[in-house]
Amino acid sequence: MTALVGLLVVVPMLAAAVGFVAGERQWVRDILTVGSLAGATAIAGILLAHVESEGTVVLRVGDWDPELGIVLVVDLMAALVLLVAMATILVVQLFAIGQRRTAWGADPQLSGPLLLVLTSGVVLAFLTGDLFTLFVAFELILVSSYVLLTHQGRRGQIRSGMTYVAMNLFASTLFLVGLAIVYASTGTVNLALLAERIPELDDPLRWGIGLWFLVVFGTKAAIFPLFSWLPDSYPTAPTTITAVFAGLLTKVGVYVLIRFHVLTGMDDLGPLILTLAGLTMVIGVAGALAQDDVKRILSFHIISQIGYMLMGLGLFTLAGIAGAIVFLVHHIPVKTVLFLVGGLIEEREGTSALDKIGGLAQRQPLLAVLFALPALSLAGIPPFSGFVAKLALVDAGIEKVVVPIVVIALANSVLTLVSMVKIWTGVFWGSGDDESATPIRILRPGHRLMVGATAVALIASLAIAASFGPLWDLGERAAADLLDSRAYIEAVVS
Amino acid sequence: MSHLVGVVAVLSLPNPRPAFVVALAAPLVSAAWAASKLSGGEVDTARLDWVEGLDLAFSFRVGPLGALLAVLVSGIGVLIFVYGHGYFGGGDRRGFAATLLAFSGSMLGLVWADDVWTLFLFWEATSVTSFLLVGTKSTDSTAVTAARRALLVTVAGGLVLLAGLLVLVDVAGTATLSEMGPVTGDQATVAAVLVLVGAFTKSAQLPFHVWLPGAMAAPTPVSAYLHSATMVKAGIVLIGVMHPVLGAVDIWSGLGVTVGLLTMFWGAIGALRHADAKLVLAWGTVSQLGLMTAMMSLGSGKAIFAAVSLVVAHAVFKAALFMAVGEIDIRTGSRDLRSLSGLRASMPVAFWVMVFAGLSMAGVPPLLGFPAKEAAIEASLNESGASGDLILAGVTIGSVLTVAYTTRLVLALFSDKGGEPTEVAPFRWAAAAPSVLLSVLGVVGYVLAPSVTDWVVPAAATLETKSAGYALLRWPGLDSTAFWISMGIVAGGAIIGAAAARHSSPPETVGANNVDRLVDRTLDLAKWITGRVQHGSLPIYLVVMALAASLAVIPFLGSIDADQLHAWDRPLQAGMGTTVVAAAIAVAVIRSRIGAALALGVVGLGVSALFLIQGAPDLALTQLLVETVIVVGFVIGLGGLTTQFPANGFVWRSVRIGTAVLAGAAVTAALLASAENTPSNREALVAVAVDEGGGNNLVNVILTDLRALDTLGEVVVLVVAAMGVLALSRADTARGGGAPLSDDVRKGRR
Amino acid sequence: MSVTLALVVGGLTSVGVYLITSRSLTRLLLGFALLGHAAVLALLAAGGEAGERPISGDAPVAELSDPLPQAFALTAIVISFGLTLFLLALARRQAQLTGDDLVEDDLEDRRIALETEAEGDDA
Amino acid sequence: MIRGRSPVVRSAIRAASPLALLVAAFLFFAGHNQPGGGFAAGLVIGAVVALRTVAGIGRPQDATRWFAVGTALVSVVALAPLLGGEPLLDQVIVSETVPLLGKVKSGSALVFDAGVTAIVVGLFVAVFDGLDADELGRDEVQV
Repeated sequence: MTALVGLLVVVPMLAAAVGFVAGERQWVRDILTVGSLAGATAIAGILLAHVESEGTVVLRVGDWDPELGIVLVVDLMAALVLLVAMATILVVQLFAIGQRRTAWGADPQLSGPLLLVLTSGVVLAFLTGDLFTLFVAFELILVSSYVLLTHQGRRGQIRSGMTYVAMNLFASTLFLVGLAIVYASTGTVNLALLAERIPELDDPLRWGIGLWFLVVFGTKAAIFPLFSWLPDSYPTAPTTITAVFAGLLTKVGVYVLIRFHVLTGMDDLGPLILTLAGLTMVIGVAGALAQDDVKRILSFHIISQIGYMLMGLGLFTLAGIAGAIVFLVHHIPVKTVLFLVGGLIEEREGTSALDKIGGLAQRQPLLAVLFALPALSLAGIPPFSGFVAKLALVDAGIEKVVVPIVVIALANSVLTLVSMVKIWTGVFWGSGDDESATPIRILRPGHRLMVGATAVALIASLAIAASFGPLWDLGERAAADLLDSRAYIEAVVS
Repeated sequence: MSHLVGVVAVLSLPNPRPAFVVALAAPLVSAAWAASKLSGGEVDTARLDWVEGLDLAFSFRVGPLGALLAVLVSGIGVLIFVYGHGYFGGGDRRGFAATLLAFSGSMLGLVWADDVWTLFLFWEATSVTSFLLVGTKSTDSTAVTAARRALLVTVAGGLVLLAGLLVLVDVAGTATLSEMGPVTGDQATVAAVLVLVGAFTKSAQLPFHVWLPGAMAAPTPVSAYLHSATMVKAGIVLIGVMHPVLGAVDIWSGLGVTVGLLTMFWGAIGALRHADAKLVLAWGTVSQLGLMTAMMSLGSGKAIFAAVSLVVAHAVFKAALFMAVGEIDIRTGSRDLRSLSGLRASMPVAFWVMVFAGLSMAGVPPLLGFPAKEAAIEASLNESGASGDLILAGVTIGSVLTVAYTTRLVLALFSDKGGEPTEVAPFRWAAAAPSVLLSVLGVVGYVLAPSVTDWVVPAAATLETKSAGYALLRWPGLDSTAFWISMGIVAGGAIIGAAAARHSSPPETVGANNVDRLVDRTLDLAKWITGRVQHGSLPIYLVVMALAASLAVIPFLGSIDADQLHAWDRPLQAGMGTTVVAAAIAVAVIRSRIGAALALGVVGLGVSALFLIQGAPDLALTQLLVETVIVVGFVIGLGGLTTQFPANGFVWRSVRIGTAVLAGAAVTAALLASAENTPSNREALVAVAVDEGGGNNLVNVILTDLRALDTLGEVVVLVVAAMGVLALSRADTARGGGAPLSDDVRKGRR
Repeated sequence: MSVTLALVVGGLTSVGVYLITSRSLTRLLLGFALLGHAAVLALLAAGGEAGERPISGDAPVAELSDPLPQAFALTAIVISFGLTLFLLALARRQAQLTGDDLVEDDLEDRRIALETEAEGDDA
Repeated sequence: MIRGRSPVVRSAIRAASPLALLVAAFLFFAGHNQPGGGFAAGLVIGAVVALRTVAGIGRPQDATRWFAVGTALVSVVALAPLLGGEPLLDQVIVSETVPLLGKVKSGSALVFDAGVTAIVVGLFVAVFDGLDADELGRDEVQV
């Protein structure tokens, strides 16, 4: 099992390197990217099955004692999120192959390998049991996304890329200072040891560490008021890149936020986190309502939805954290599908501005379905996964009797729906600027692959809805493991 | 289930023509099945667990009530599909037929649900499918706005309902309806109010009725279906199924009856004023729903019985009325009461349908509406005390107005206005037959009232056992108070209706506008908030971030321990530290790019020196090399730019300086607070480094062995950064062109 | 913990934050370079008191400086080195496109903000 | 600046090259016992390669080649232990005594370090290639 974990981290990097030097031989890159991503998905599946039955897998890199070396830890939460993440990236890569060499696609020579580097960063961030390795993982993710965002060198991309780079670089600096604080006060950066030592620190110091990392991880997760980089940078990037970013990157932030704060017992920060969760929801959805462009609306929705996961964390109860985990799992494919549909719209109509498109429901009924189902899921309409995930969180909120956040969470659903209706009426109903002039592009051979990939992602998200029973059980077990840090510590140290 | 198959079948039809015929099969099957269960039979249940951990399940239970409602939903559904075939005449309607079918399936699910979550699921499903149906004419902005309004009101109500259900499940301890016992108490009251509000939104009760008239923008088959047997009845059904659980809560019947009667009155007034026949019917529906809501929440045995009877009667006559008006619409191109003329001669079938169905709505024998209305009046008579009198008065006035608007509608629609009679398109069987059938059913239902009773009573009894003894009476007898009240209502209503036939003053659609305005306001507010929060200006974002980080440090202040601190490790450190900070300030102050870059180099040198002092020669060496490269890169890379940095305004500069000082202080405080260093195990490290790492330079052993994974990541970061530099330098300049920033945007700059 | 080091870190952070909130990309870059120094020094300070260079055999183990934060710092230096070079390329690209190195505002954000500002004036 | 390609500068660079390479080699091998190591060595070699390229000595190099070699080396070191059933990055050590440098570790850590060096050199090639690719255009270069 540990060999598989090792492969999972290193193989994407190796494949990326080969991809960089493959030059014009695009087929090499395709085989490499799809192959290694498919492999990663398979490994993630095996790991999940294994962890589910046998318990946490721990890899001591280089066979060093955890006090000295780095450990990679696959617990239930990691395995669960890992599988969804890998499958999502795979689907997006297939979409990207279909979209190759269009105005809306990324440069295939770079994007494939970069996506792999991003993948290895994501894997590392999910699995690492070491705070400094987490920093490295973040840097892997960030540097590959910086380049993915800006490599075409368009003006808008440079502008928004600058925002993205600057804010995240600042967060990285804060991360390093945070590491210094943690190391100075505990003498280690190993998460398991931290889970042991941080709770023993004086309250002020502990709170300070908790808040500091809330800022650091919160920037990655795009919570209020640190989200500004997201809606500026996402819409300008090529579709496939945005789809991965939207589906995955902020979730990495949320994931580590949950992991770190729950393991180190920061429950007294709960009220603050709940407040931030409420603000994140409201501001995010307000932003979505204010926008007039499909991709921008969707971008703001990411923020709003992050609020829900934060809400689960802020409750610091078993139900709340389980809710946050399943919400995370549900949200990755849903958001990805929506952005891919946004890409398809842009591809077909030449723009994603609402006032320039119209009547797509008639011309592209399949696209309408591909959009409608995840949109309903996002708005929390049953029987889609979003409904159950939200229900779980609201239920957890009621259980702990935190009325304001429950009210906000419910009201937010309506507003989410309003903005989805805005897209629906703008894009799929009505008529465009001038219907006869709307460019309907000639179907390229890759189009089928793009639609297919989107459909697969949608089916995956529907499958998540259908199998929510087992998923919830897993989520609950994962949350229980997280809340009871002794299990984690024991798995790593002994 | 058959509906799901139906949806798929319709969508996959190769040829659009028979869409409606195929779609019809599904409701036909379910109607037949439900009909077989009408006269008793076993209660059917089905359950499929979904998320056991959250007590979510698909659970159905088809008892007498479920069967009765299913017969209505599916039976009228069949007729609607026949009617739709005639109404549209042709064209590809597969999508429409499928949506209608999905809607009808959702409605069945709703009436059969035995689990609050299943109920909620189908509740929302009807909202969503009806949105699609109302917006069928998707290029018509009125239809789109109306669809949006309907969706928002019903979904917002749905979420209120969701909150109510969550509380209810908490109190009742189960999500299964048939297992819930009566609940009372504060929490139950909260649940009751929330559930009622949810029901009001769906059943178009004041003040949520605003979506319903607008929904008339839908094609008539949709209106006929949504507003007779289905959508709007969902709220009534909800109140019904919740009666055994929440009926004992004090506020339940008071709130329901008050809102119901007010709605009945207000809806009737609306119906009297409109000139569009379809809108008259729509407002009439609002009014009728008010009566049903009042009866259902009144909760006595007789009232529940009356409510169920009204549901049945209303479904039959209202569908017929809509279909007839729709037929007039498609054959004349108008629904305006003021302009249509001579239809009595040219459209006799529609005329008679309207007369019969109208009489049923007015509650005149020998039609099914009569005994149902009688039951309602009797139920009101049964109530005692002042509230009973009020209820009776309300029902009476409402009923008078009902008769009045019905009379007005029929008279005005079919009167000769002088001048040329309206031109009429050819007769279509499929468009007329269903309405004829339904209006005949009104008579048959009256004649067979005892049989109807046999179906209604068990259904009502599942909600309230006391409903068991009642019956629909064809002829209550001359000694019945209710009968005379009824007759008075008819007479009074007829007079008012006849008088009003020539007048119409369409009211402003105030309510509807309010919803739209609310939406617009929300959008404006959202824009405002977004404008404030998302300036689009990077420096502001960074200031916010720095401030957030500074705030995070506040707790640290409490844990600075002077004993852990010392001024400097070595005196040289102080000197070098001062140099570094001074050079850093120089970087900020020097206004030439090259000068600043050189100052940065000095900072780098100083930092290297600090490393050396601290005992970190590897760091010092690396830092030195890196710093050189960066300074050179700086000069080559940006040397071509104008030498001076732009200045900026005083205020913004002050903000920056303030933030900077705060951030610096924060970081210092955080470091000082975390000073209680737990000793790391240097001994163990040294031991393994030499024995297993094979080197004496501990830093290097850590980098290449102990923490080689970090180094691996680090070099990949380098590779990617380099690829980025290459890609950017090779990016085609022509592609990146774009208009310069417009002036107004420039003004927003800081 | 050496107060001097903490103060140097604070000072570098201050100047760094001041610079990164500037509109000039060059200054943004300079700011991040300074912040990088600050972070690395912070890591070093976290290792405790100064000591002999961490080479086994040079001095008794207790007198060596803590090598682990140094390894962290080294990795951090290298990473921020790579990113600084990338930022440099970004700034250069920006200069190519616009002729200056000023950070631009997001047009769509400004549009929405300006719309509401105009409305706010009416109200 | 360097663009000037004056003969003096060129000869200076030519002369300095072998010396710098020697320094790099020392840093590389000394790294395990003394300050230095793969990264520092890479910086020095990289600086030489970059300078030569910019000054017009020798053909411009392809950065991706360096990356390929470097990543391949580090990945092999990382993955090889998996074949033997050992954990990721478990390393093999052989120490030998070499004149001038004293005890030198060889084995997988050395290979790993070599990979790091190659990548750093590649970085230099790429960056100087990139930043030097074209001048900023309109404005005069002002130094």
